[in-house]
Amino acid sequence: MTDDTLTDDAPTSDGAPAGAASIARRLEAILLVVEEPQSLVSLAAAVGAPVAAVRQAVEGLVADYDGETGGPRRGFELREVGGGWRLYVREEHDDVVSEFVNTQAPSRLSQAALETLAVIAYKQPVTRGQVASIRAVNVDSVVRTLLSRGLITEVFTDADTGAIHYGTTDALLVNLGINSLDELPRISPLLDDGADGFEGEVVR
Amino acid sequence: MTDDTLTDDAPTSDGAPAGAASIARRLEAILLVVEEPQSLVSLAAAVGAPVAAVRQAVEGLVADYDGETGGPRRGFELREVGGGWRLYVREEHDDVVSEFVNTQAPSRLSQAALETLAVIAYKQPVTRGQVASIRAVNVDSVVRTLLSRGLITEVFTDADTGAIHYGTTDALLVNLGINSLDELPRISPLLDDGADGFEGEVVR
Amino acid sequence: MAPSPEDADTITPAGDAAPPVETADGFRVSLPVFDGPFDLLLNLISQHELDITEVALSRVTDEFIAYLRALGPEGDLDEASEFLVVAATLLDMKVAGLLPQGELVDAESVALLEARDLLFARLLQYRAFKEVSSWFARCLQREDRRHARSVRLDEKYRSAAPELRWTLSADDFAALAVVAMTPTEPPTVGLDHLHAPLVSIREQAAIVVTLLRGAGSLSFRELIAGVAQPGVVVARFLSILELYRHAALSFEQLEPLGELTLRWTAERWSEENLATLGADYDR
Repeated sequence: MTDDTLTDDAPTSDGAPAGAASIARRLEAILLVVEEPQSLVSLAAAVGAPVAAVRQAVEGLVADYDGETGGPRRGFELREVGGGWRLYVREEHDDVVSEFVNTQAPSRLSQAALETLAVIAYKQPVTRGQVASIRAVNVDSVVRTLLSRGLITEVFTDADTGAIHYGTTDALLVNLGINSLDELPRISPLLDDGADGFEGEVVR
Repeated sequence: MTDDTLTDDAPTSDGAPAGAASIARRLEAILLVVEEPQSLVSLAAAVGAPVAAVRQAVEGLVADYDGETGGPRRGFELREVGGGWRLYVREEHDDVVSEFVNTQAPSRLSQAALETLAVIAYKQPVTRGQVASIRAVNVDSVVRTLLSRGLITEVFTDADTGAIHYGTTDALLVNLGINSLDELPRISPLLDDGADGFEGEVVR
Repeated sequence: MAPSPEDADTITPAGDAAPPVETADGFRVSLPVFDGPFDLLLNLISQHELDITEVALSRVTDEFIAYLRALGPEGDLDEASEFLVVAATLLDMKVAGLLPQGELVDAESVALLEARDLLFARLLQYRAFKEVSSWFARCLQREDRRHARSVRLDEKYRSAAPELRWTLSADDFAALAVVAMTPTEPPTVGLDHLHAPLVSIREQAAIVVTLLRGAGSLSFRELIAGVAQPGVVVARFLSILELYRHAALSFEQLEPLGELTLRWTAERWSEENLATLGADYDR
């Protein structure tokens, strides 16, 4: 692997340490086989390099694939979603790829499912009863759908009441194309007022 | 896609026709998602370009990934295997990838994986969606694990819905110490009642 | 950080998004004080621009039912369930709105106003989630079209995985299948943490009747003198309410939270009345 450093430091030659290029090459190998977004920590363990160096190499690859380091803008890109990094087809080629693989898109979520998902995302961990009291309808079957889609999961069960508390999954973040819950649109001004009152009501 | 030709003709600039670079980019997109090696004809159909141009673009990409066009020698390579082209991890990184796979795959199946396997064994042929609905959790990653462990296999794909139906393999029988699926202990009452109920839910 | 800059455009704060105008095919309300789509009605009410007491809920309901009929059996279930949410909230608000609200003289009216605010808050909260759900729909739809690399592992790497250690017998496996396929019980509120012994309202009523007929008039404090268990106090109070329903007693309270005085007023009372008393509390 030592010969790597001789030939492939072109894209990261600007001030990167000697091993950076070869970290990037090993990252490329790992990224080719992973099926889920990989955190920097996991990538660092895989390529046997410090997290800081891996972070730098990842950033270098993103720029590299984006065509910002002298090479072409690749047909794929390196994206950070759901708390990790993963290779994606670049958006402008999605149509070409869709036509080729001809995969059926998963069926759309109903409006009720979307609203329930939103409530769970913002109020997690939250019980079905609490969600139902906000939406004022029974949400059991919708919660089941969201569970089987892997968008939400059971976080814990209250020892006293037996009530299951639900939260969202990393798969939801991936499905939304965001990296963390912090990227959800802010609706807190409204919630801060309303929510407090409701907690009391839920108990009733 | 037109702006591609301005920036990314570096690797194929030597006499290639104007659209070659953008063919290469679309090829990269297709190659990122394919499971099986693709013939030039199939690739040409996918990117909507003449076979000759695709052949040239593929050769350009091979050289590009091999670091012969000014860029780095990538951690992956484009190789022709069995009459088709596919991305592979470059051989010198095999150790890193093997080690990564090794640490990712524990020697025992998780409880979730075992339960999913049991559902598939008794309900086969069965789709992921049906299993997910029975188990009330997303089973995508578990199904991948079971597939990679060779315990289940794709039996057929529904022509209408495109849904893949899974069944168990002989490897499972060997592990269980039985000769055929008929020797699985009977648990029919549950199957008749409970399962049907869920089927209904899946449809809804 | 979202990797693509386009994301910035699509993340609009829910507050000012509010594009709920589906006037073309959505449900419209026609009232003397208002004519327009249902969502707008909600909007106005939540902004206090329309007094909820001016809205005849029964008329809105009638029109909505007519609207649903017109839609036919394959009508939009989402819209119907949404209407139920909204109608329930409107009803709550209307109850609060119709109650007299003079000046803030006593704790009771403050509480009423708070309840009213709470209902507004509730409506706003529901709207917030409803609006933000469109952001979820947009993102999910956009990502549905994206393709991540997800390719089966090469055989040579697959064999690098450690050999599977299998410990289950066929019977274990069958047992596991039963567990996995048993539908999970709908969650129920556990009562195991409640240990209070059951107290009979009928028995407590018998005690109250005996005490009250003897004394003619007693304060509630006197009625529960010497009772240590909260459950018995509650049951005795409930029995008083039941006896009041039977016109067996009257009560008097001069000021809020003041002394509660009970007076035996039954002209005809037989022990048979006791037998059916508190039947509502039986299961």
